[in-house]
Amino acid sequence: MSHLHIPDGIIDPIWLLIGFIVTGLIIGLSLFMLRKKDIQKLVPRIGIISAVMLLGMSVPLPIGIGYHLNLSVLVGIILGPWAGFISAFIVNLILALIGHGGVTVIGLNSLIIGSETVFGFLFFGALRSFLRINISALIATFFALALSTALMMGIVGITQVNPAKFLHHHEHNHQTQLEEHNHQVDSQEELAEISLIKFAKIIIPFAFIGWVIESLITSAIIGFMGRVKPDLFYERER
Amino acid sequence: MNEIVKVRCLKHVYPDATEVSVCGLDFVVHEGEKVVILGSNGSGKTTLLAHIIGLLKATEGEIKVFGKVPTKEFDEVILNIGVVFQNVDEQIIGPTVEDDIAFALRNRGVPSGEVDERVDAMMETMGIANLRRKIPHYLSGGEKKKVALAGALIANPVLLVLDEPFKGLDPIAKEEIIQLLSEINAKHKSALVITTHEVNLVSKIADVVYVLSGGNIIARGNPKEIFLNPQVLHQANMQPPDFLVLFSALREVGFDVGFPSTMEEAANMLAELLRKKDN
Amino acid sequence: MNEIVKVRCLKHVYPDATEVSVCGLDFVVHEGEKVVILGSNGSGKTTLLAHIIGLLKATEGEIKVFGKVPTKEFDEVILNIGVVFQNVDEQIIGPTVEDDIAFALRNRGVPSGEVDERVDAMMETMGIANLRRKIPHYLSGGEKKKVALAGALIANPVLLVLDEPFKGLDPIAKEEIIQLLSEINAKHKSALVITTHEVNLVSKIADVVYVLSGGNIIARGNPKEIFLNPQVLHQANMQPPDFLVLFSALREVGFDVGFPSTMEEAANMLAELLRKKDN
Amino acid sequence: MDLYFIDYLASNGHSFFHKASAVPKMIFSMSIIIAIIMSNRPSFLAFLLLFLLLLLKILRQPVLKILAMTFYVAVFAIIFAVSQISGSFLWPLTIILKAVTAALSVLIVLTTTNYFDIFAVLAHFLPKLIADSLFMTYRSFFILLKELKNLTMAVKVKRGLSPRKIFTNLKSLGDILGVLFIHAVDLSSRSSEILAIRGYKGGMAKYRSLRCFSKYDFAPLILSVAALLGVGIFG
Ligand SMILES: Nc1ncnc2c1ncn2[C@@H]1O[C@H](COP(=O)(O)OP(=O)(O)OP(=O)(O)O)[C@@H](O)[C@H]1O
Ligand SMILES: Nc1ncnc2c1ncn2[C@@H]1O[C@H](COP(=O)(O)OP(=O)(O)OP(=O)(O)O)[C@@H](O)[C@H]1O
Ligand SMILES: [Mg+2]
Ligand SMILES: [Mg+2]
Repeated sequence: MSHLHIPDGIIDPIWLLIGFIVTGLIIGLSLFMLRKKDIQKLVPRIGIISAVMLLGMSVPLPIGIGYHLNLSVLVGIILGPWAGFISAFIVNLILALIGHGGVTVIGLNSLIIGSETVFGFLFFGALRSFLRINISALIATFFALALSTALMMGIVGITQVNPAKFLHHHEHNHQTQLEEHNHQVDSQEELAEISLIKFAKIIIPFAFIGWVIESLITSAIIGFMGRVKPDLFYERER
Repeated sequence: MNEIVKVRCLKHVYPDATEVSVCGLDFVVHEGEKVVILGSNGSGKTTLLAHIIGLLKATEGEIKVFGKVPTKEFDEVILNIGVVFQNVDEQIIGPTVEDDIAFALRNRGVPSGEVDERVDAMMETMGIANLRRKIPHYLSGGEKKKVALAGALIANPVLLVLDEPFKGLDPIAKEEIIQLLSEINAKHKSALVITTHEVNLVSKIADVVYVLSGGNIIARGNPKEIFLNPQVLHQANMQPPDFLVLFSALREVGFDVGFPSTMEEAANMLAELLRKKDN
Repeated sequence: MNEIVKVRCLKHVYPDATEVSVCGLDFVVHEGEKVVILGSNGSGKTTLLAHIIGLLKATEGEIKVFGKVPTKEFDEVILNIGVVFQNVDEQIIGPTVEDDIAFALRNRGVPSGEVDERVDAMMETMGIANLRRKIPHYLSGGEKKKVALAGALIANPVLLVLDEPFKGLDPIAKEEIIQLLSEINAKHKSALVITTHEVNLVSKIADVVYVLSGGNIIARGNPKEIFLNPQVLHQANMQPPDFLVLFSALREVGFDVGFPSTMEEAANMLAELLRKKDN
Repeated sequence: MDLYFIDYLASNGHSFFHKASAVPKMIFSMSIIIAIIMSNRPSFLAFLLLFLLLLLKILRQPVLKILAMTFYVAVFAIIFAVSQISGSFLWPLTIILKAVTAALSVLIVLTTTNYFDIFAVLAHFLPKLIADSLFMTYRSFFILLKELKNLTMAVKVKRGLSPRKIFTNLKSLGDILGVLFIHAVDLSSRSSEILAIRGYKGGMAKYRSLRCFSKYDFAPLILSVAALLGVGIFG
């Protein structure tokens, strides 16, 4: 549980929409960047690496607690940022379909996991030039995950504060049961900022263990691949 | 001889509700015995093996290995079993050949000096000392088989379980594997349990043959007994080795010359027969 | 008959610098011919096939398929080739059996009414009509083979290339595949190029056999010519089918009774011989 | 593994939902989710949840096993809920009910519809590259799952995975996944060869035709309307 999939029904529709739009834009950019690549090569590469990511997420870690792997950084390192983001979207889509995250938050969740693939790729690329690959992978994974958790909390924070007002007005006009809603929405509004801290207090200790495990395993895998098949890592074309 | 494996009417239901049963006769392996399991695709050979090594839990039936229930006392039971799965690619995980062979020993906390010694000796025995530092990913199919075999043998198992060890190998490689297995069996008294579709190889390696068909073990016997039992052959949709087909054909046209157990014996018997007729 | 494939002294260097060569005799396939390639593990069979279907570019040598260079005119050449790889699981792309069989036709923009008709007919021929809506990962090994074969045959290829189609199948399934291939060859005049390690099956399916060894094609001939050539056998480290081993053994001890081409012929010849001696 | 079990339920059931085509069922699920987003009333959400569970029972699906698949979502929701406690327990309860009910509505569709039929619908809204990759993900998932199982068994047999040894386990897991990744990359290059040989030029996601309208499609559509009306009146 190095990161959190946001479930349905927590975030206001307008933010869901914004999530889809931003994800759509990034996917559009990715498709544009990949436009010259051979679709015969790209489809199996994205499809199969996404399948591995799904597998990683669906296998509980053999350490006794309900953790599972994520492999997003590894996917970024192998696929590169563009195909990596598409892969993150595909994985989120399928996860949502098996009740592992919300359908309405596919956009936002893709941004979170996509950020792991993209930043993981960037960090690894930067570190790799002066550190050993397994060390680079370790550091890159740790910080990419920390960043994505921050991003997630940012998303939760933003979406809890402003939209509440929106929700308020919106419902004011259309709903009949004003009393109940007003009460709930108001209390939510008051507590939004505080709840983020509470939220962080709950999340961070769990997430931290997750980052450490994920970093260690990613580093082990990268080390292994580096010995067996160093040509696997994505290289930017010059 | 002691019974080291005993399976009685095993039933297994896979998560997708596929039901596999291995009933009928008991499946028994004695110490040091060489056992071959025959049966068509999907007859349950691999399923049976998975139960013996404790990887699957039977829905029904009784399984005892070294007198213990393998799923319950997995750690103790597996300590004395070596396993080579069908697809070697899916079991060699060490980044180099020597790492892979040493894997089981290291997991048991054997001191590294001893590990090295035993790995060396094993690679010598298997004739793969030259592969020591190679990356398994790039080895040929036959070489990979030998590495997997070495990795399974390194802990001196009392029981060696091999799922289709000859698949995809050329005839010479097959002979080599048979040779190696016979030596191991002779030297360490490891019992062998082997599944295969290659009837022509059975008489070279098997003391005992079991035949699986229609959810049952329908026969147990030495290779000759099995291959000369028309009922068993018919029921299991099986073909006997070519030389026996030949002798059966001869018998049908009126030349009952007995039956050989191996190719060499077959050739000798025929030569004898012809010589006799000449005089 | 027209030559549809011609390979002359192929050399290929893999990215990791492994060098594979298939020199010596030319490798030629004529229209409608059934060709089997024999050779030990790593002798270059799969590499040769990959060049014929245009997946690998030769470092040296001349490769012509339908008079064209397959890597250069890949799209045109591949249009008339059906391929079944060693691992059929990976080859089945469609989410259901019917989708997979239709895949090549749909890629070519064949109208959907015609696709359905041809898929129906093909499933009928292969005896897999009952699998129509099944999901590939629930099929057995033999069923998967047939689906892959159907998918390769759907576009009526002039040339059908099969890498170890018998691997891992039980004897009955092997016979079925041989039967199917013979029918297809007879009906559509598709030429077959098959690699295998199963010498006992060769005489049932091959018009012509090529033997690869030590980087060369060292022999070409019909199965009997090949299996009776001790020099070739020795050089390629190969064993002839069992019934020929038997007849060779007889010859060595002084009974030169000629050589059969198939098992049945062998039985008949022996019976004849014995009968003659009786009189 | 959930995905495997879901796939099994979808391809082996015979209920009237199984027989309905993908589009009306997807509309059904979307309607439920819209109702969930619109309603903030725990009693209505609880009613929806019970209704979905009852529907599963009527469809002869394993209700508890499918409910268990919403475990992760429930845990996530609880984390969100707990961090927002406002004195009243109603809001956290609402959050959990929303998350679980939404996940369940999707699972009802997924356990009665083959993945690829849903992908085929999505293919009409997604770019070609993504839609085709979805199909590829689905097929390769099962091929790789088998390999992962085999690798795990092989390691287990050599005592590389055992309940108490966390560090050995992590190292072994790294090895297993390393092998899996390398094989996956190999598989992807072999798969591109196969696609080339079979003449693929893009667009396979649209090969599956969407089924025609049938009488079975009424059920999910009627339920959709009911859900939307329900939230309008009671939600
Ligand atoms: N993981 C699984 N899930 C569902 N069904 C399975 C699984 N593994 C095997 N089966 C089914 O169980 C039956 C027996 O399979 P098993 O692999 O034991 O046969 P086998 O004798 O080893 O065949 P082969 O000669 O092809 O290796 C088959 O019908 C097979 O489809
Ligand atoms: N992708 C590859 N990279 C490097 N070397 C390779 C590759 N594929 C094959 N080789 C090597 O090329 C040689 C010929 O391999 P090839 O697969 O053609 O043999 P084969 O006759 O098909 O063997 P088998 O009977 O085991 O299938 C072998 O030494 C093999 O290790
Ligand atoms: Mg098996
Ligand atoms: Mg080959």
